[in-house]
Amino acid sequence: MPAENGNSENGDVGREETRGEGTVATSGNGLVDVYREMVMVRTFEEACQKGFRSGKIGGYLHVYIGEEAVASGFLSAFKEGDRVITAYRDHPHALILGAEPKNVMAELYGKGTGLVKGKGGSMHLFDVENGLMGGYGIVGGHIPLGVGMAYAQRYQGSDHITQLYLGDGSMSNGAFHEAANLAGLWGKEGLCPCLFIVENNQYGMGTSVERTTAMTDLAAKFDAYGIENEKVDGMDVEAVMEVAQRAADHVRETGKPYAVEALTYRTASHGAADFMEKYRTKDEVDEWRQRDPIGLLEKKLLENGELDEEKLEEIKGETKELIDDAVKFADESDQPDISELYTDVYAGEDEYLGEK
Amino acid sequence: MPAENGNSENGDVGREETRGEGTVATSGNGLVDVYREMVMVRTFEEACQKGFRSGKIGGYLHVYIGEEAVASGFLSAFKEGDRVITAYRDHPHALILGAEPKNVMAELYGKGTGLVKGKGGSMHLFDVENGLMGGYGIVGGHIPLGVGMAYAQRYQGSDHITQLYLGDGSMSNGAFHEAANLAGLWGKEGLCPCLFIVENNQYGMGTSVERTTAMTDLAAKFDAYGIENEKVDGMDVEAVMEVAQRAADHVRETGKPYAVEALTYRTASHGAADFMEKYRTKDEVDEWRQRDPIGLLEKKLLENGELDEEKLEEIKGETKELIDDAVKFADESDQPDISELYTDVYAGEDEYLGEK
Amino acid sequence: MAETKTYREALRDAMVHELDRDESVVLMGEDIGVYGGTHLITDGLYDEYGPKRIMDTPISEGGFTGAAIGMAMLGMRPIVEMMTWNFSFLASDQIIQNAAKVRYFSGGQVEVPLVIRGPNGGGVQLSAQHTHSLENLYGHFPGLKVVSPVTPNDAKGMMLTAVRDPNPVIFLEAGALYGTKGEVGEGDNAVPFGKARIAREGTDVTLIAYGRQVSLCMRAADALEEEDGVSAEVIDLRSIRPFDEDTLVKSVEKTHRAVAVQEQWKWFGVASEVAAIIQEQAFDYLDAPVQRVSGAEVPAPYARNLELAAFPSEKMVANAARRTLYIEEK
Amino acid sequence: MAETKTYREALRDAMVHELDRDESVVLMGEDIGVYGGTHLITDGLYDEYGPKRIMDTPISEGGFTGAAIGMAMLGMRPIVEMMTWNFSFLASDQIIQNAAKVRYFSGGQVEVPLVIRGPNGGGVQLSAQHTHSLENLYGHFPGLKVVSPVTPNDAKGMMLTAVRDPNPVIFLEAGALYGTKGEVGEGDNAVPFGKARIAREGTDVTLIAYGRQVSLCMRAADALEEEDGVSAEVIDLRSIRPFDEDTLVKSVEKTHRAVAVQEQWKWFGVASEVAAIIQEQAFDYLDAPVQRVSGAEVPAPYARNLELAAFPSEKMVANAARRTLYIEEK
Ligand SMILES: Cc1ncc(C[n+]2csc(CCOP(=O)(O)OP(=O)(O)O)c2C)c(N)n1
Ligand SMILES: Cc1ncc(C[n+]2csc(CCOP(=O)(O)OP(=O)(O)O)c2C)c(N)n1
Ligand SMILES: [Mg+2]
Ligand SMILES: [Mg+2]
Repeated sequence: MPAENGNSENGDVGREETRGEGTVATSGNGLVDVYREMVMVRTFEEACQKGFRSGKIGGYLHVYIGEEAVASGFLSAFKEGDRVITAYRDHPHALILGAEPKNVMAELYGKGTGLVKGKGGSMHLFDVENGLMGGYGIVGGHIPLGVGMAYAQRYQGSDHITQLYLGDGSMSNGAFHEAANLAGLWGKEGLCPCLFIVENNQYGMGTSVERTTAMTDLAAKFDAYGIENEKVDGMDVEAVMEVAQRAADHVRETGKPYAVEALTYRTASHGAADFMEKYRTKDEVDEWRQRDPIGLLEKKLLENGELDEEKLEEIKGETKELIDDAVKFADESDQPDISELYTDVYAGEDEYLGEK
Repeated sequence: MPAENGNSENGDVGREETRGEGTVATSGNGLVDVYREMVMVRTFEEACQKGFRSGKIGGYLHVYIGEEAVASGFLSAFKEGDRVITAYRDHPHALILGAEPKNVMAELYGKGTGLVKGKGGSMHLFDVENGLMGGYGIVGGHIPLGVGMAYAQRYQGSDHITQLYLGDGSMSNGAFHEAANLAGLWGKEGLCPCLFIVENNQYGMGTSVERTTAMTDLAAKFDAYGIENEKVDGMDVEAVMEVAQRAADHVRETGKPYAVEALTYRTASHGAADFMEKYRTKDEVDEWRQRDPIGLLEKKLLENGELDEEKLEEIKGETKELIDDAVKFADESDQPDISELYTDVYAGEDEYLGEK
Repeated sequence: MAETKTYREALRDAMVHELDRDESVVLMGEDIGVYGGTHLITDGLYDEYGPKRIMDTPISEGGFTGAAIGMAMLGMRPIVEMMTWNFSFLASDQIIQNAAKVRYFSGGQVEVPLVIRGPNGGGVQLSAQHTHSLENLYGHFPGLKVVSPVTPNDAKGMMLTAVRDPNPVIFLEAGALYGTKGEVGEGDNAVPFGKARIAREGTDVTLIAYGRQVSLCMRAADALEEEDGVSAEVIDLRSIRPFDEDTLVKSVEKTHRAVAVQEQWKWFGVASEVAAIIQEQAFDYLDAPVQRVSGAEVPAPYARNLELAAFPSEKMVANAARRTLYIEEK
Repeated sequence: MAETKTYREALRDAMVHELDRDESVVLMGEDIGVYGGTHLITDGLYDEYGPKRIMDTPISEGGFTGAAIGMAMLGMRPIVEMMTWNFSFLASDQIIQNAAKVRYFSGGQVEVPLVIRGPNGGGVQLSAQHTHSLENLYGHFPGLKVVSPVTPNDAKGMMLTAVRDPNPVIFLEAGALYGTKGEVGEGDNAVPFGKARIAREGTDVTLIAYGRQVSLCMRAADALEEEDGVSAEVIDLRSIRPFDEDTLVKSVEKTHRAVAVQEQWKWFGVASEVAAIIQEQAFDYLDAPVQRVSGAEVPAPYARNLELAAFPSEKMVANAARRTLYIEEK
């Protein structure tokens, strides 16, 4: 079985222990590096919005603006061989795990140099070599997959874990219920090292959590499956990193699932095409902007002296350059060759079963 | 809209206030009447088992033996205009609500005189006139329907409620999760008078609750939806009647859902065709037989003098006769006319769209 | 009287008409209320009719579709928005096992006056999970009615019919065409189910489609006329179940040749059914095999060039017609 | 070497063969372990292979099918039992949206070596919710393979092939035939997908079916021979996707007549596809329209007499053949 399938034993695919070598933004785990990473994600997302508005990016586009501390914080606990799975708001996960911004951007531009050859677009980033088992477009639909992956990790005798990201809105869906129940059950035997990470940005499209369920404590919903859980302030990346490390260690050690609800906020619109935001007030958004995770971290780093204005400008400059390059690369890349239409439908001898 | 559709205003279909007039077993609500009812159900179920073994009954057959106190207890709180919906273990609900045993038996025998004209069989009893909105064969699949019915009851301005029966096994299913969440949500506005009744007979086919979920407190699972809940000893019909009345009143008054987990036990096999019972010991079954709900009630009635041996024999005799008649009626009835194959596919002008 | 309206407005008009006419009509779905509807079809209705009639639901397609079935069984007439039909697999158990069958297995004791509507088909780079044409899937099941209007007039008229039908109706909208305009009859212009529409008369070959592919066929017909002097008749099926066999057969008796076009995949699709029916009922009239034009046998790709290549094109349709006429393809 | 075995034993043999051969193979499903399997196919395996490989699941078809997809994406080879295919609507989102497509939308980065198996079709009075033939439904989607063996030998041989296939395989068993016997090749008798089986040779008309209807066609062929002196060829499709067009077309080039038989409903079914293919590829050979025989357009009824009338009968098949031969129906 080819290594690219992530099917090699124990998921070992020969990468170095550090994440994302080679991208300027992800070369370490100190707070300044995390800051750099979050700025990189933000800059990337803003470039996406521009690309969408100018018609370079098609389909649906969902950005992570405002929520950066969640993915950044949790992925600080990622170890080689671990797996990550998420929904369609998946750019940060790909980038932080080490995908090159230019390949991610090329994917969004629908180019052959894209992360998945231009076949999936924004919602379907995969980078199996770096641990990303995909972005998925059906709300809740990826949750069972992640639970199964966690089972496989133990079945195959590894001590890897799966980080499974899900939205507040997805928790109304039956797929969440069934999968969480399986995770709890398999966890009893130490066979489900799955870390559930609820990206509670308080809305599923335009529907607030309060209008979605009569019981709004999302962490506590995991009680129904015998899964231990807690909450964290998803705007405070240090807090997220602390719980992430602790939770990941616990899951790795016990083979039992664990859930963390990270309270966060999407300051961008749900999808890039949404212009009206009748469902929330400008005031509410502004209020949350005060707690912007990048702003909070920046303030802290400036205060404690880890950063100064100069260094800050340097980081922003480097990041901008990186993303500008990515955009340029994406723009200049070719569309996939038309023959790609017919590849990857099936694995094995016949990739395509049909007339061309 | 025809009255038979249960679609007439407020569900008033012109029945008298008492349940099940005309069947010997269901003419009142005193404990002796409840006893009579439970004996009738048991006798009916035993006759079904015989009918199945002799090949008169086909398809799947699921009997309620051991669980009689649950349906009997809860349906004692049924009021005219209320609705009842359940899964495939539905004979007692039909009988207690007032369907004639002979029509129920004829349904099981696949006859044109059956409760649903021989079209549905054991799993699909309907008696809309008496409030029974069906038995359903897909585990969990009826739960959303019941929640919707409860909404309709309030939307249409009535104070009726829906009794929604579900099995322990069905709670693993996404349909349960989604529907319970809707019920909790709509209940916030007083728009979902749905009484959830968990018939926890401790197994879904051969899988015990412990092997189904890491969190085995089934009542508490409703916490995740903001639905108040409690448990009751499902073998003690008096206890069930007490909670049933209280819960039904509460639901009726508030328009909010409520859930009761009734702990019970199926002493019969899951389906009539199951002969091996590897999943449980004979000892376990025997132990639960000690707490047979009919036995318990009989003992109490004999002790407190409401019944004596003579009266007891009389009840059993009358019941036997009733069920014998039902079997005879079923046996002697004709199969549905072949033209029935093509009716009831569609409502309205064309009942059937196809070649014959 | 008729007015020029968009497909979107036409749908909305029909729903408003029925909301006003019948108190038992309610709308349900994800983000149809406060948010205004993902496709803006229900925008403003929440303010007008309130939360009891314009019901925002959690993301639980199976749950709320099932609840709508229960409501319908008690005499309400819910119109459920499937935000896109791609999500309907999650509700397929409720639709197929309950809505379609409960009347039958209750021996006729209940009916389910329910509409489930939403955009069907692809074309805007939504890629594999968000691009499906499900007319054959739902069209297979007795107990359901399935329609697929393409003109704004039919969108309105068939929606009126759908809401009044005492059966569950799968209403497949041409999502890519919400913004297109057409003449729409005013007031109560209900369009019956089970009648195909002859979108263009012709004598040499019959092009058969529904939904967005009807426009494709119209363009192909123009090309055939201009480039080959061929007169193509275009039939818009509109109604998938019940299905209008007669209009098809009559047309082929006249033209002797047919091309069936669909966006969906070839195997077990509507075009296969069209071919089967025509060969069965117009066997002696056929001068060439019925040709089928379908989407490529791949999950929908994202990249624009691949997506375009994955769907039927005007050229493919025109060439299929040429094959039936034994003239050279272009 | 061959032994006489039941369909049930043949399936079990294949799974045991693969469990022994490959550690990454696991079985999952409701009550397949401690309970012994509703259809007794997996009886005893729990004791032999233990709970990590023979996994009893809660009643959550979507959840455990999805989990199996995740396992497969990491290199395990799960065989999921769908207790009956009737419950698979609940898993259809996982099957269609994830299993079938994830390889494509990941740009080929993963594969999904997964088998989903269970009984398909009706015939034992299980009524509307428990009687479906879903070969057209799953057969429509690129990314899936779909097979429907009817002989015990094919049941085993195709199961071996299914487990080894790096793609998701929908394995539709002839549930009503679990107890029927036949010769089964010993050891590794893998049967390839995509090849139809000529179940009976003949010269006058081709009867095409799969699953339980193959037996029906065999009996109809006998009747045609005896009563009409007609020699019918019977083709067992076995593989629905990929589909063997060649065998069909060759047979019709010889017989000039064809009948397609299915238990499923007519609209958009396998028989429509068969008719479409034959008229397309053997147009000049056909002496009569391809006839289709399907189930009645009703949800399956419970009563025995109604159920029998709802399914194709030997007589219907023979009469359809007679129609293709322009001889009188009986
Ligand atoms: C099953 C399904 N239903 C509906 C949608 C449309 N949809 C896309 S995103 C979304 C909101 C999801 O909210 P949440 O899970 O909170 O994630 P967020 O977008 O907030 O990150 C909806 C309803 C979908 N993709 N899948
Ligand atoms: C969705 C679905 N999966 C599986 C089945 C097969 N099945 C029928 S009954 C049953 C057990 C249900 O258990 P529970 O809900 O506890 O009800 P009980 O039979 O104990 O009354 C199963 C698995 C089914 N009918 N529907
Ligand atoms: Mg959210
Ligand atoms: Mg149970």
